[in-house]
Amino acid sequence: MYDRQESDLEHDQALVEAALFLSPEPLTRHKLARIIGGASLAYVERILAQIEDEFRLDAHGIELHVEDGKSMFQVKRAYIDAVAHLAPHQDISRPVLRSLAMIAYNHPLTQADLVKARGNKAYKHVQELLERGLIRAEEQGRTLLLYVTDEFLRYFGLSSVEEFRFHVGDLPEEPQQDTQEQEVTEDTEDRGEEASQEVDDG
Amino acid sequence: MYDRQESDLEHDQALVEAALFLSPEPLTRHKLARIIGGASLAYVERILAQIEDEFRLDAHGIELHVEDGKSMFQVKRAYIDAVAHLAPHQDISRPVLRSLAMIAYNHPLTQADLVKARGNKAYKHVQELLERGLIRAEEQGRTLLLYVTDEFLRYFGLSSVEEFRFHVGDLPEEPQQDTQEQEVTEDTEDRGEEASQEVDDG
Amino acid sequence: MDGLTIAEIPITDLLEETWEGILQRLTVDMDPWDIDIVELAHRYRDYVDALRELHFEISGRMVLTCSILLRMQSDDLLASARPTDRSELIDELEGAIEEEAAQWEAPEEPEEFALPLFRRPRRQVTIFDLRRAFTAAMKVSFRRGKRHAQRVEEEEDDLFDDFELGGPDFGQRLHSLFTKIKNLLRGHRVISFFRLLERGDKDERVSYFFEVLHLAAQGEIACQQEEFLGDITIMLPQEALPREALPQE
Repeated sequence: MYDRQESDLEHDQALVEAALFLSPEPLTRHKLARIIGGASLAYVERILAQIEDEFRLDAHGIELHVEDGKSMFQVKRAYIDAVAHLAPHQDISRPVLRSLAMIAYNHPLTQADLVKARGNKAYKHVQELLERGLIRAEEQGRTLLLYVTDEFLRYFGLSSVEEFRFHVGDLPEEPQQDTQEQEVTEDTEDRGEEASQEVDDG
Repeated sequence: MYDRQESDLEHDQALVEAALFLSPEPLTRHKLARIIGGASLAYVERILAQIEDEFRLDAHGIELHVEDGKSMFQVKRAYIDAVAHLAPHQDISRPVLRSLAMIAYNHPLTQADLVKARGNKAYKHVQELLERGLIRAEEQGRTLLLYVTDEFLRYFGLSSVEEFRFHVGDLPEEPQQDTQEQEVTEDTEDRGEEASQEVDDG
Repeated sequence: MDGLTIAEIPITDLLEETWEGILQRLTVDMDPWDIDIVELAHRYRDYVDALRELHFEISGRMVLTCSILLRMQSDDLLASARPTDRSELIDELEGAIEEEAAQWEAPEEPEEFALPLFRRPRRQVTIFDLRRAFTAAMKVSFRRGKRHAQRVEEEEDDLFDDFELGGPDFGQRLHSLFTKIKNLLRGHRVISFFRLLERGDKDERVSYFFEVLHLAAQGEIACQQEEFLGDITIMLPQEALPREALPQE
């Protein structure tokens, strides 16, 4: 049983869409229920399912993504490379991404080795990556052994860690990269435009 | 004549939707054409018209806003109040924002006129906005002439006051929809050939 | 503006009020059946003056209210004369307000909208980003390693350049440093390590640090460091410890 009239459904669906569009963070069902004006979670889920169905259609370039009970719109993977350069903000900051890349390449990698390579800030990166479920940690003596997770593979659309190594092996040699990339800085912050990448095969 | 196969249309529409979703600023038709991979402007316009139609449906909470050849998604007016708190930059209270919006829209505006329109509480708003550096004041006779500042533009990520007018401006022009039309506002700004119309979708 | 008051009412409070509200607030301490018109007129004039000072718009209605109060005030002062018809005054006031409102052209207000709702869209990172991040991380890591190796080398060089531990020069330097410390301590219980420095650069700091440690180890001086990497206070041993705990030498 739903606590709403069928006739409200369209209105509420539109409201949820507007909320998901505007929010810079994924939204919990509780929060969405509050925005709708105190609806039940089952009702929110019904609305989310409808939105999910709607945006699954091929004519849509974005889709509903639900992770850990939180919902957000995201660009469909098929289109992200062609439009990534438009967004100044990434959902993983550059410094954290660099730590993640090192973990993925060495999979597994000890936290101690990561810190040696990336500096003390890597402790924070590990924390963030653990929270996002992109890596997991196992104790090994006095340090941690870091692995990437299935969620990592899903996020990047990879079938295995080896596939990432394969991608890296594929890299054009460094001098060539340098011309595109302004400069490899000691990554203090992810600074908007630097984070974006022009993809020319768009 | 379109330079594309009909079968590409869905794919391209999805791509444009993804681009509009990800870009924090309005996109020109040229830019969209480049993203699609060198399509004609007429083709881009056709896609935009389709997206506009699609999102006009009641079940959608966002809509396509096209002005001066630039397009962006925005929250439909009917839902703004319910979701505004989710947007970034909500550390200015709604009443103060409203006063600020009036100053920006009329730029410059006398304090006297602002107070007449917004009530005596606007004096306090002016004080707060001056303190935050979002507006500046010049004496003019017995009142003050209020201008928005560069800090205002920076804060809201705008390049000019005109861009602000674009954002708050009218809903997408719909020359074919005479019946829904409420009134045609004469805007003093140069908006090219595209006379915009106020349409209430309430 | 916040500090300004009229009859002890903050002006910011009065600004929130309608004109009737203002009159009410200004007479709040008066007997409602015996309003002191003279005092009220006085307060209201103060209020209007304050607004003028603060560059606030003084509307026709405020001036009118003020003038009516002044007329009432003069009625009261000239108690013998026939008082002005107050309802006539109110009518006049209302008429003026209406006229003022009719003449005024409202500035444009962006309808409903306060300010545009800006978004901060975030995109997923791609495998390209990850690849690029890896290359960048490797470069930085390599540079970091090189810098580290260089530092170790430099530090080793420094050690051999600056310290000839156990050599005659070092003993001489210790002696002159001890003399310097004793001079600086004259009249003081403790001195800061930094008082010893002349240039203050890293080399000098390291050099003095080792010498100070050496003197402390010999029991010539005592040192205290409250916090890690903080300042070191230097004193003579008898200042630092109870006499019986002093080193024997």
